[in-house]
Amino acid sequence: MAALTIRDVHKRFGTTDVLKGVNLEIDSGEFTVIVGPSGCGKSTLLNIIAGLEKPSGGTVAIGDRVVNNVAPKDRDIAMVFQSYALYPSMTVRQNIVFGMECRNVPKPQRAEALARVAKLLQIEPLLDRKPSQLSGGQRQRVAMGRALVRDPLLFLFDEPLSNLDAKLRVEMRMEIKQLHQRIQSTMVYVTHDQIEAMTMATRIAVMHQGEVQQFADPETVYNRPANVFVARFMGAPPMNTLPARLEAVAGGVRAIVGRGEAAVALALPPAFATHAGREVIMGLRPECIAEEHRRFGEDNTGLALEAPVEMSEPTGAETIVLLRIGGERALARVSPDMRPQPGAMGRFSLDMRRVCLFDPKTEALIDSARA
Amino acid sequence: MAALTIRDVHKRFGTTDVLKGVNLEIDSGEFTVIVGPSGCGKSTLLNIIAGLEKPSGGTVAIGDRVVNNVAPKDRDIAMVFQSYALYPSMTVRQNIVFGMECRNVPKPQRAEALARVAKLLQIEPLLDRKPSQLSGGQRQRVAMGRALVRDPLLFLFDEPLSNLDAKLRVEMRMEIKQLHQRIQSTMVYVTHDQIEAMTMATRIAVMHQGEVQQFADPETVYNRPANVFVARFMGAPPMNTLPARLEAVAGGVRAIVGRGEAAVALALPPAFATHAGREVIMGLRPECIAEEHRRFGEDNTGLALEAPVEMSEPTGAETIVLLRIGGERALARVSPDMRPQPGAMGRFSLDMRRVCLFDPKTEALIDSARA
Amino acid sequence: MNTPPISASRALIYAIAVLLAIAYLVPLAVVLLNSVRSAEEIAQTSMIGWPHAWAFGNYTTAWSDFCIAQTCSGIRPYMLNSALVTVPATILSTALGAVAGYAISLWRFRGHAWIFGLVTLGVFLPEQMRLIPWTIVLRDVGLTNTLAGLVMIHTIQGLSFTTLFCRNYYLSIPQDLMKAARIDGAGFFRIFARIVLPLSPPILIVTVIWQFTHIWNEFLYGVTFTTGTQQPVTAALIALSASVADIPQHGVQSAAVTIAALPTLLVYLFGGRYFVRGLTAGAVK
Amino acid sequence: MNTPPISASRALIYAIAVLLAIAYLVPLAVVLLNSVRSAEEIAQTSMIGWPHAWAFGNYTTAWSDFCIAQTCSGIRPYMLNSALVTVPATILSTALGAVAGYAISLWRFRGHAWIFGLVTLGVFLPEQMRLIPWTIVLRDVGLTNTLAGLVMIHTIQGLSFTTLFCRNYYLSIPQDLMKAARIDGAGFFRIFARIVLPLSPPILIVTVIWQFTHIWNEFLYGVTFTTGTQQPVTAALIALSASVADIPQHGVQSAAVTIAALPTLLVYLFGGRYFVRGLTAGAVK
Repeated sequence: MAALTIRDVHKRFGTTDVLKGVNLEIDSGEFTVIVGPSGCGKSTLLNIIAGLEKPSGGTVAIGDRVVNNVAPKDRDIAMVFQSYALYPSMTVRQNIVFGMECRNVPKPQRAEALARVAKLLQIEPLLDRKPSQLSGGQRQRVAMGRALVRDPLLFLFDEPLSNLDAKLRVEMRMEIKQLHQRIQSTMVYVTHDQIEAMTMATRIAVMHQGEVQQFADPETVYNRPANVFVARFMGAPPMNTLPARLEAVAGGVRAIVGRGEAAVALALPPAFATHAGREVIMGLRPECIAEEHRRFGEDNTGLALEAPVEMSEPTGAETIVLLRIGGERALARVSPDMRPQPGAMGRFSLDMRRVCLFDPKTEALIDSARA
Repeated sequence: MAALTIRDVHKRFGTTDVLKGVNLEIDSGEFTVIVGPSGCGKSTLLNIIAGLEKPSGGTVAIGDRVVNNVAPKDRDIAMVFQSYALYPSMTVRQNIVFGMECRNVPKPQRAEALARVAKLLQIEPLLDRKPSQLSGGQRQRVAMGRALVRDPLLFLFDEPLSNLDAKLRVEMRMEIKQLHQRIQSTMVYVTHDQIEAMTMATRIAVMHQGEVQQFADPETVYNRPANVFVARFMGAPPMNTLPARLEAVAGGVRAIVGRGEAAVALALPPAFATHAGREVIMGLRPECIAEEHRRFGEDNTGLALEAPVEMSEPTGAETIVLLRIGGERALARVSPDMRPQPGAMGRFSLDMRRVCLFDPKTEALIDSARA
Repeated sequence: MNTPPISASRALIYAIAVLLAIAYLVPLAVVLLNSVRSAEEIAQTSMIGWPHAWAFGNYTTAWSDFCIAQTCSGIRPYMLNSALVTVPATILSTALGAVAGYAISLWRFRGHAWIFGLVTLGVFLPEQMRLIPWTIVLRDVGLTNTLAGLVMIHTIQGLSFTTLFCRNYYLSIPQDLMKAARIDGAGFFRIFARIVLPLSPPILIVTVIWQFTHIWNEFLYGVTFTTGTQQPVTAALIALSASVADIPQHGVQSAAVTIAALPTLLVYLFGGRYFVRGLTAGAVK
Repeated sequence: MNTPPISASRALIYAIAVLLAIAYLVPLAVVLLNSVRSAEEIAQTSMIGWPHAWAFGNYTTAWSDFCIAQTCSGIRPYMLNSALVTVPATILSTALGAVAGYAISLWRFRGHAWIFGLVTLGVFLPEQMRLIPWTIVLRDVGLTNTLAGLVMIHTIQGLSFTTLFCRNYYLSIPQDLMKAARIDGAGFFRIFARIVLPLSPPILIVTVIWQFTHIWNEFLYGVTFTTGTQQPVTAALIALSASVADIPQHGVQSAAVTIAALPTLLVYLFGGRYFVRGLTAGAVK
């Protein structure tokens, strides 16, 4: 059953089109992450779902009910805000039960729900503190508690982890994911962090300039990005995108990157033979360019390549290498043992199984080897 | 020659000891990164070097001159601030030459220095703009320009990249590093980001609770961390630290992690044989725990281990796996192809060449295989 | 900053400091000293000087014996009048201003900018322009020459400041809090009572101090709309000045002024810090 | 927020809005309407009413013909006096307050908290308490009954507000800017002139508007320290009230009040927005 249906939603502020016809159908129990750079309209979309803003056009339905004219409190939703939005003068306990108080839930039921949530989130020792006495992570947890104390049709999250430091963010990410696995509620989660999207979502909606670019499961988004924007937005460092020409050769097809003497020919998997002769943008993720002798997966030894190195950056766990393929810049992630010197030639191994091809004009995905 | 000598510097605010006797000797031309969590005293130390705060004890010498009683403007330093601290009402041009104006540098010289810096940083098109008309990255660049326009004995950087978004931070990091390679000035750079420290520094000073924990080159800090704090602070995800007992066996030594039935024995390189019989904390980086059959470096196939998986988090480029070794939690970084299911047993390969041993009481480094 | 500023700068800073000290401390000192000098001593020497004999009797005279316009009960009854006007007017104007500021800043109803524009008009309109309208209003509601009439005037006049203060302060309450409360199902008054009001002490202290000080010190309305025993103390002091015009009684006059100023001075001593702090405070830490 | 608030709340919000509108618009309307009604008309009907015949003559009479205390030149010369007091006092008090606020907020010299405490005293001290000291000062410096004397009084009295405003505003200038400037080698005045002052227009507008309005509308000092042709317009209006006590001339009086209020009304119309905005503005975007 669709838990949330968004049909052709538009939003216009003054002369700016913030949302240009968004369509999403989200199933019950899904964990949908809406991800995109700042200004892509993702928070506006969430506010429209919550009823905190009105769409300029289109409909929003929660369950079977169109809610365009329903007040936020009657939409049967709960929301976690980026700023946490805890009521500063209330204790944690009061924060959590405030919604039930407004809805005149009987006291014994309030206490029961509070106890359940406090146990679930392990915030029992914090119940009598004020928000100002909590750390960032604890506030985040209380904000979750305020949402979880009800049993709504829909949980909305507006970048709930972006005010936490890096290490805490990783922990809370895991916890929210485990929480979803336990309670199996429908969740819509907005973030600008592609790692959060990749690790938490059952489906990811990538937004850009007020439009949904791709709406698919994480593996598809990462390995078969719908267009160059998605390819470069998801993953860090971003996917290398090299202009190339496909050329049929005996027994297969190869991609020519660069022109004249600098040109490099890279053998592609046979499946790409159908595109021979086309100009394309070839996408190759940095982790698909590794040191010589790296084995990708069980049996793949990779395609050998010698290329000039421009810079290498050792991070400890690995070394990021900036190299040139046919004159085009590309990033590689190699073993930390390897420290190629700027100016020298380096020897690399390429995982061509994971190449993506994009149309140079529309920037849309043409084909990717790993279907 | 020592460009900066810090001897036994203390700082006390009220009853709080912020710095508890810091000693650093920095050579001319070095790029020193002072790294540590917030509140470790690193910014206070930088302010003391700049003369913006007075130490409660100890001396600061720039070049051969003790500068404890010298005003900031007479210390021959330039500083880049986290907030950029651009003068909001001045154009970029005026911002850059303001220091020379205050020092009554003749106009032709000002213009010359401005032109040099604008070219170096490629900010010529921005010279007539106000800071409010610049993007974050451009402001950062102008702040650099204001420092670079002089030729001081010492450049000070106070978390200059922490207000930039992730992608820009990576770019600027490379640029600053290249800049240092070109101008070869002495730079002291404060950050809380261990990746910046690893990639930029010639030497890293890791600070914690007002004390320098380790002062060494990046490779040493990463591979031979002085203590458990440094081991876990440098690197993300942090180094796994497992309590273990070393046991002599025929032909070498092994580490026993866990007790009773869950205990796991891991063969260590022969060099550790001298520590047989000791209780230790064994440190093993997440990238040293990979999927079965991974080859570490040229010839090392790693130590095989079967371990229960608690959770796995696919990031696209790799999968982070939470597993248990002898009952202790540990993180592994495995190929993105691998998605071990929670609850199942996974097969891993361990790079035991890079194990570190710490004393369980003092938490100081005892030994590391790779000297 | 901990390091010494450049010495020329430092000299200048202290020059400014001393100037300010003189401007604000000397007048206070003159009045306080004169309040304990006898009329003869002031007449013989000058208005500025250290008391030869401490004439504390000036205070008892001013408080309960002195004659003001045929009534010889000192300024005591007028102090009570001032309190009876100031306290209710302060409370009412603050309470209404808080609600108005809350509605304007956080609810953004249609026309909120216009309403707020009208409210700020009250900050600029000269008191004299309002005398005639108030005369009419007081006559029509039958409150001429009553303390209740003054309470009404000060409450409504004060609304412009209290609304302005509260509105500016409430602007710093994040809209996310309002959104969360709306999703939780709270309405206008519940949000005010449970979320906004508990955040308000810093600004309520500012408005209470401001209103108390201004209403207490105000005298134009007092002089214009009340006579005789209905006057607040500031108006009575003017009548006192008139009474002593023939025989200068600077000592008693200074003592009366000091007594009249005492409530606001106490407010300053105990509340001044909170006033300044509240002016720059944001609602949420 | 874009969605409609709950309807009961909405009704209440508009009730508050209408109350405020009445409180601030009605007095203005009464005065404006009376200023174009003839004395006879007002006497025959009431003080509230639409003019039957537009008596614009009230304005010319009030401006240049009416007799105030034996001088029959209308309020024109007094308007000029007010301008000659208000403009210099506004400029001086703002300039000094800016420097003082800068020193207190950004240089944190030893004792800055004490100095600032003294400055805020000026916000609380009743005007009446300052009358005697100012009498002495004016006599000693020979400025009794001069406009220059009023300028001096208003400049020094105004310093407490201007310093308070500027100090609070400058607090939002980040210390990093000061640090950068000190490393660049700039001193007290260069930092003020080149960095702080260019950031100040929002707060300078606030202080100028505040000072102009308050000095223009002030009358106690005007009545006390000046007489006859040296009086500012607010003091003259009181004399006017006295002149017309026998034959009520409400029309002319209303016209005179309107003219006297015109400068502050214009400031409100053109500057009110900036005033409110500047009050909540931070120095650096």
